[in-house]
Amino acid sequence: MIEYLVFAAAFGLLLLGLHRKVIARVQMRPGPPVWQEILHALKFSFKSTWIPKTASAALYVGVVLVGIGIWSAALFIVLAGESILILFAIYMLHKVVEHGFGLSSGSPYGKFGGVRSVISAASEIPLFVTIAAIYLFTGSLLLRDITAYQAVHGPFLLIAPPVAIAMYLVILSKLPYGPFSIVESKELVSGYKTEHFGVWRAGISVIDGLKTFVLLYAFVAIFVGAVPFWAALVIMAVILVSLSFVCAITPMLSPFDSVTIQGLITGLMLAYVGYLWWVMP
Amino acid sequence: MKRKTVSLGLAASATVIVAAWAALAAALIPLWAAETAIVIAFPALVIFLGLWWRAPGGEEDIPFIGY
Amino acid sequence: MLGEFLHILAAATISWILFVTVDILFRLPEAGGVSGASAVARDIEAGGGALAGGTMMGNIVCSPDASAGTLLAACGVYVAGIPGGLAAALMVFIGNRICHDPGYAGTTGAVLATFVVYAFTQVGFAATDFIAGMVIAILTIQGLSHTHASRLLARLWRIRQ
Amino acid sequence: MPEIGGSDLFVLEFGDILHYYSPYTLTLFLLALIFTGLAILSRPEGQVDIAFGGDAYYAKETAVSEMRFRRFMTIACGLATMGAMGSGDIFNFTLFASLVGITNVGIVAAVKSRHVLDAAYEYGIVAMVATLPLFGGAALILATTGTLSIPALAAGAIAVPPVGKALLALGVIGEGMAPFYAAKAEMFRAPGAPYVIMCSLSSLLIFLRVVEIAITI
Amino acid sequence: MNAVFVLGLAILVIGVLSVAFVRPKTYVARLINLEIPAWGLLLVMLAYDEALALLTFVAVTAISTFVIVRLMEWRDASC
Amino acid sequence: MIALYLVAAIAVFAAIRVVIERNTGRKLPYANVMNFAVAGTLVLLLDHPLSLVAAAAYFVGSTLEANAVASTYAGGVKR
Amino acid sequence: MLIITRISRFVSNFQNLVALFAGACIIISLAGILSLPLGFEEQQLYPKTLDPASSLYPYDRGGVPFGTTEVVVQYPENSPYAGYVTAYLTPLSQYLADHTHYLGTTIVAHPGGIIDEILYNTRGLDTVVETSILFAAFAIASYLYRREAK
Amino acid sequence: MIVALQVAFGLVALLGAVSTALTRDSYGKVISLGILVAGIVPFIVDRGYLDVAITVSLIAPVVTIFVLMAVRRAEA
Amino acid sequence: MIPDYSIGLLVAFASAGVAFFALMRETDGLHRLLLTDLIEVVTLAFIALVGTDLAEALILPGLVVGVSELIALSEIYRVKEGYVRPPAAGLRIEVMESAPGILAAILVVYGIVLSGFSGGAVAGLGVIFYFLCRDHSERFELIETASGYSWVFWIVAFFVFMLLPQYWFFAVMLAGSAILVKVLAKMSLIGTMRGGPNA
Repeated sequence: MIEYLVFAAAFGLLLLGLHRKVIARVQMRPGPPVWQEILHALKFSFKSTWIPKTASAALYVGVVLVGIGIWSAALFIVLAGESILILFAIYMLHKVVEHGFGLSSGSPYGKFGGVRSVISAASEIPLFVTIAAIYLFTGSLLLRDITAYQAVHGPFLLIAPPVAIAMYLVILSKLPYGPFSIVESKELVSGYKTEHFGVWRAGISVIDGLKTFVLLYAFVAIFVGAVPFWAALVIMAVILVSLSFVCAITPMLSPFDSVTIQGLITGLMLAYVGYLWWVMP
Repeated sequence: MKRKTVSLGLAASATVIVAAWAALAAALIPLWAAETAIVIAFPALVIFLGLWWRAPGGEEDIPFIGY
Repeated sequence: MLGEFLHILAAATISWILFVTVDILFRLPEAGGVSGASAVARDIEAGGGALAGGTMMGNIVCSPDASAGTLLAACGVYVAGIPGGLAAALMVFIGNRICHDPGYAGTTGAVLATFVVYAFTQVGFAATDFIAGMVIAILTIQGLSHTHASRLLARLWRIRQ
Repeated sequence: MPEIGGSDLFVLEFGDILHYYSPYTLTLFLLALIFTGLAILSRPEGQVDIAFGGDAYYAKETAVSEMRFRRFMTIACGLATMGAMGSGDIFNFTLFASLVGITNVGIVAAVKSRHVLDAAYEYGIVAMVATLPLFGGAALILATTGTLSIPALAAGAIAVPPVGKALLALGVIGEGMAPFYAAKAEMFRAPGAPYVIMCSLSSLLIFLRVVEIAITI
Repeated sequence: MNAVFVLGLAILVIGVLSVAFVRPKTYVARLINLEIPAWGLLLVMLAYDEALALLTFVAVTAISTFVIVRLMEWRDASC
Repeated sequence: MIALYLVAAIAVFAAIRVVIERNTGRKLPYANVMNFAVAGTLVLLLDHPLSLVAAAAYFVGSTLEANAVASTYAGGVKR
Repeated sequence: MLIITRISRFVSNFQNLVALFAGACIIISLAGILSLPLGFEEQQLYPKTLDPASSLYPYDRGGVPFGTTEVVVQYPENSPYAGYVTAYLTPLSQYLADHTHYLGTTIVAHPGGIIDEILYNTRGLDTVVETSILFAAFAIASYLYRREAK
Repeated sequence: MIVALQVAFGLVALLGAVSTALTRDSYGKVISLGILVAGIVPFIVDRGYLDVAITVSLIAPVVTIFVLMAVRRAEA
Repeated sequence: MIPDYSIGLLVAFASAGVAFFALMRETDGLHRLLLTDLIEVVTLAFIALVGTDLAEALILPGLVVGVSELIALSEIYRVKEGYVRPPAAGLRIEVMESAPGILAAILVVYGIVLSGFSGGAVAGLGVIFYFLCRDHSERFELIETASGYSWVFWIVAFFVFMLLPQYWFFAVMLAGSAILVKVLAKMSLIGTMRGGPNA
């Protein structure tokens, strides 16, 4: 159990390091080493730690714990093949955790990061379109049923490509340096993470690692189906590299433009699901 | 927080995780119970571990408000 | 059919006489009981009517007076005989208090009308005739022509004075 | 009943109204519980503002009476959210959603800032207007199927009109403003993180729950 | 399909239209027009014999009218 | 029966007169006639002691309404 | 890109929020009209039977006081005493019921009618939530009012 | 109720509703509202809900007085 | 029944559409508040169309939700617009001196007989009407406390129903009277929230 968690966190951080490296290479920079993110996590955990004077202490500490807790739970859910609805619920609730990070310290930068994270809630809506479309095909939302369906009918990636694109975009909006990453844009210092330093920041790193791992793994499980574990890891890395390419070549959007584009994508997806619902027996 | 509290917390969370792991291996408790225990204990473990080996804490300060 | 019509017309005449008499005896045309009555009187006068008659009409609008007493007494007699009429009188009394009316025209009218209506029911009239009759009677005062009705009432008021 | 959130763990009975918890709703319930606990435990932060034209800064203080009132509203909101997570009856769910809406307004209405109050008012109008789709949807479902119980609707081969579902979803969106966060973002500028965060959490949670309901029935 | 029901729906529609497109566009006019759909709804409830709901509805409508009037009073006092 | 029809006819007539009259002060007497007619109808429709109470309540209520309208129209009590 | 920017500007102003929501509601209303006619399910919970001759009209649902009454509820096994409240009349309401014919609403509104049965017993949680809403709304109003008054 | 009476009072109620909607003067609106109520009360009585009719006809003037407060303010 | 329901639904949807259209075009705050009140009416029409006893029991919560949100929003609007000066005594007409006592007494007595929500609303209206016309110097907190306790009583009654159903009679009486007091108190408080001596 615990070994899965540690592995997932470490591998997720490694993927994030890869992400930075690929972006740097695309942009003709040398970039940091691939394990830079793991080093970061360790470095922060050695640093001196306290709680800011103005912070709302319980919330300030609590969100870190909650953040690690929900993503650990998400990992177990994916591994056990439980309902993807729970997974997506946790994904949406991550928003609230980000918000808690931003607001609890009293820092103006953190606050703006938190507010932006709230504005970008539109990015989650494509998820529900994904859910609805999958439900139309399988009649179940349990991950093991979805895997079983794919074992019979082939991967969803080929059955319903637009749905896969929707989820791809959702993952994209969660990655740093992407077009929709308005919460972490550099005019806000480090966005909602600004005031969480030391051990707290190490906790955030664990969260990020787990989150990246879980989302990519879920993508593989939902759209590719049952593959050996090593193959899943390879596919995840490939997907991540493709995401990094997108991040590297697109500009960051302004907050409300990002919301609008995500809303439009949702509308398109909704139309697609409506079409599916119409043609399905 | 005092060093002792941190050590205790670290020990407690580690114990919970190990106990859950062992009990699951011995089939004493169902999978979901072990998972719940670990989900609760793991965040505490991460934070306490960091606090346990960290450098001494600094003075309380106001947030960062600009360069 | 025709007989009922005649009954209703007769009842209308009787109620008309009854309530106009009581109202004039209780000095309704003299002054508006509330400011609203005066306002109605003013508007009727502006439309070509007489002030005293307008005042009385305003008072009828603003508070249950003898006409209302007659109507409700007829209703009371219709549903429950003499006790019904007296109950109606009580309700008119309460109505008067609610409407800030200092006088007792309505109550008196109701008590009188109870006995009148009851007496007429003994000689072949139905109480319903009086209900319809009272509505016709009030129609002639308030509903056909304000100008003429108010002048008529003013003339009657002058006789009383 | 399609088990989209996993199989039922346990059922609470209140007469005709059931409360049931599947792994999915239980997860949501626990999160609401955790954040309500955090709101009870923590004191509001002092928001740091920079005074223009210098290096000075000041921290906004939240008055004690205001803090207590908002904490009360937050707890009420948390309880309402927890209720909505488990509710097995559509009308009951809509009532919980309305309670979430009104407490959300309450959490920010105590702030003495014109800007925040403006946003709270706009949001309050939407929350109030959203009772039409909510109750209308519930009534439509009741009329066309003859029952309000979610398990009963999910079990039988009863056709729930899509309009009813759409109304329900739209109503919850209005109460919680999950996708249109513009007004809420304004509300979140208010100080008092533990309380404000509950606005966000509760609306997300009821939205997640209505998705489950709409798929199940 | 009885008369009360039809009448109620007709008055409801008239009322909704009159509130939505109120002339003259003042608060008072809108407030008074607001009563029309309320009475229409009352007739609809009457058609379904929902007497108790009807009774409560009348009382609550009066209270909400009062709430708005009170708000308008404060507004006039301060402007 | 004739009484009922007659009263109802008078109610309609009075209602029309109220609507076409333009002056507020002169509207009220017509409305008064209508109230008389409706109060009479209530009793004639349902022969029961309680309908007397209903008629009285309706009549007193509408008179109070007319009184309030007229007094407000007059500008209230002069002090 | 221009259209996106314009939409963003519209959405970002929270004054437009009500309009946005109202627009969505109009669309759903149109969808509702297009989906007509919708069938009315005859098998309803708590159906009505009207008996104009009863002194409890329109709320006479039969049954004996302190005995059971047939009430169609969703989960009869959860409310073993369903139907007791329906038949029950307090002394005052019993008196009114014996002596008058047209006070059905008043009598049944007095504790112990079918509506009380639904509101308090079988669907009691609705009432709890609903009073909580009133309570919360009132807390907001009175807090704001008293803060101003100070 | 007899059809003729239904028509008559329905007409009164509709007349009241339409004239409330179209009248521009506030006092006229309030009086028209009275016509609307006058048209509706007979329907309630006809169904046999006398207690409801009593309460409704007592509450109606209360509403009117509330409205008149606003009317008075608006014109003053 | 079937055509009835569909026609009613058509009217209700159309009304909703019209009301929302007006709301969409409206920008003024107070007008918006008035339109939300209109939308509440349309909401209730949806529920009323079901026409069973259950529908009737659902109308009552719908009503209370509407009016309570209206109260809260109107207060927020007042504070947001900064209307802080309490209004002077409003309407000065004769009936305001005579009517309230009697009418309020009738309404309150009738409300107590009715009990439950309906009774609370009717009696509350009576009390509001009384406070509106008279000077009032009662204790604000006292009424709030009474309402709070009656709320607790009602919750107790609810749990009696659920846990000890054999005492249902006691619970019915407790619930009916507690709700009465609660709604009455809340509504009458609105009447006192007009500024003035006890503000």
